[in-house]
Amino acid sequence: MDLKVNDYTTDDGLTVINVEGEIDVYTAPKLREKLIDLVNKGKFHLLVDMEKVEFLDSTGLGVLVGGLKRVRAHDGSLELVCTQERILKIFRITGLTKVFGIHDSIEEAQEKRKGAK
Amino acid sequence: MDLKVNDYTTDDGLTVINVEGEIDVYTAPKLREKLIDLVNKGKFHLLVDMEKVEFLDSTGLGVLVGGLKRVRAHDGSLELVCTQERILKIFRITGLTKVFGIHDSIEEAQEKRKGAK
Amino acid sequence: MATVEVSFSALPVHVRTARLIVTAVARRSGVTETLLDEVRLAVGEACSRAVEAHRRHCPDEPVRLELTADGRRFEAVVSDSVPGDDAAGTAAIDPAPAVPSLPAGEPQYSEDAFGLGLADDTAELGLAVIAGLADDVEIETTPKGVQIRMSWPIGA
Amino acid sequence: MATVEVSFSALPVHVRTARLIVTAVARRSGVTETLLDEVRLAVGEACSRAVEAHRRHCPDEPVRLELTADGRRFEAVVSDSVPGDDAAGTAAIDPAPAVPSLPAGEPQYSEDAFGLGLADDTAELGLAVIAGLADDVEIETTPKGVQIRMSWPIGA
Ligand SMILES: Nc1ncnc2c1ncn2[C@@H]1O[C@H](COP(=O)(O)OP(=O)(O)O)[C@@H](O)[C@H]1O
Ligand SMILES: Nc1ncnc2c1ncn2[C@@H]1O[C@H](COP(=O)(O)OP(=O)(O)O)[C@@H](O)[C@H]1O
Repeated sequence: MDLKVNDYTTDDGLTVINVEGEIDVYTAPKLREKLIDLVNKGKFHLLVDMEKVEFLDSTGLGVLVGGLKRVRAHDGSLELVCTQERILKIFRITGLTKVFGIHDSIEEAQEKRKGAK
Repeated sequence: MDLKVNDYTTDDGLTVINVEGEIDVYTAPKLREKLIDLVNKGKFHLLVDMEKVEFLDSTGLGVLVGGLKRVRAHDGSLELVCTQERILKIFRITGLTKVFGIHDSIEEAQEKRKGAK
Repeated sequence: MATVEVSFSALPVHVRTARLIVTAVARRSGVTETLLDEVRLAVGEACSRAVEAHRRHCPDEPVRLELTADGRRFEAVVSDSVPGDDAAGTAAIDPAPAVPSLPAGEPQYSEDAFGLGLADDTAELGLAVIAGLADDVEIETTPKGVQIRMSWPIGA
Repeated sequence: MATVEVSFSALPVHVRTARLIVTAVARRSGVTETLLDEVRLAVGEACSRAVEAHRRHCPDEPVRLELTADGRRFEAVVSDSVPGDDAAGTAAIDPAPAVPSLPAGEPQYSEDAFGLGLADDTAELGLAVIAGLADDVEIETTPKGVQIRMSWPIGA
């Protein structure tokens, strides 16, 4: 299972990154490059959709944390969409639920963003 | 995947053995016991239905050959139902297509049996 | 079910092979389906860690994975060949005794530590995952390398 | 993709594990889906043979499986620790040089040979399967044991 990474930017400037497959030591570089690439292009508000992620390990977590640090350097944000219990568990045991905003859907993330503006 | 082995005897004295799963060094003993058991019960006309066999190796072939020898000692028969190309291939490369009667269906095997009587 | 030993060259792709193997052997050993996910993830983490350590220090040496089951417990041991005091990647697990006592629930990353890049250290995250998922973990740092020994109960 | 080495105790259940491993590694190495079935079967046969030989002669010794890929070929080597001249189970492959020349197509079992129980010899059937399925086979009988080396092309 390889990793598929796609992205699009909504009208209100949120860049949604769809990730599909296994994020591990083998595939994480692909996601890392995508995040770096987006930041280089001036996209600082990122929402990573994890609903189709089948496997996530600490290499994947590390890439997400690295992305978060990058966008924060530009006053940006990196939040997640994730409802899968087995994936959430990994954020929970590493304490990263406190570091990432985690939403139930892209819509919910967008609503909250509007509310916060 | 474990091996499931079931059997029933038709009115005209043919015992059909349904085999489901993988026949390999791990599971072949179960099939061997079934064949020995049937011969001990006086069932000498056996038809092994291989349509649900997912994997067959030489241990499985050995058990079938052993069964054939046992029923032949009682003027019996052991034939097969098999249409799966990957399973047929194994009989072909070991030359055992010449040793076993191989049929497309249980019905076909029954017809031929009646014809031969 | 006795022992399966695997050595694989230190390549990321083989971490996937290792996950596949550990899952199959654990299943056959009678580890329940609900635990298999944790076994796969924890052992995968340990293998990733070892592969990364080898890539930095001894890319030509294979990583070892040993699987045993005794009817009551399923055990996986991942061994690297990077001596503990010689490996940047193992700094996070030195001193070793500290790790099994990692708060399995929720390690705290203060915004500060986070800002300093602490949480960015994948090795540390990996150990938090292992500590959080393995029923029992032991980490041994020897002059030969680091051994991570994890185990889980068998059966319901 | 370099090397994966597996040693497993001589139990029938581990032949399944070996099949699973070889299939996964061969797939990752780029062996086409149509060949994977043959790889699984041939390597499984070689492992069954080795497990049976060990069970008779040295049940506590592990069987070894080595997988390598060099971008052009995928190779699997199964090694047992039963010296060639000491093993009933390897009688069928002695003299070794005869085996690679086994008629891959259709070995002939005369009704007579068959009656004598020849075809009942699973070891011989297994070698016929291996010879029929591996793209290239080499069997070496050494004082240390028997090595079956099989390989297949990579890619379309
Ligand atoms: N070498 C491997 N090949 C395939 N799957 C592997 C391998 N190693 C580990 N796996 C694991 O097996 C599960 C299925 O993986 P996947 O890549 O979808 O396999 P496949 O597509 O070959 O069926 C995943 O949890 C994956 O981590
Ligand atoms: N240890 C193993 N566990 C499961 N499958 C294995 C194992 N070893 C080999 N296999 C092979 O993998 C394929 C799937 O086997 P199966 O037993 O149906 O797996 P599962 O039910 O665990 O998905 C089969 O071809 C089988 O021979």
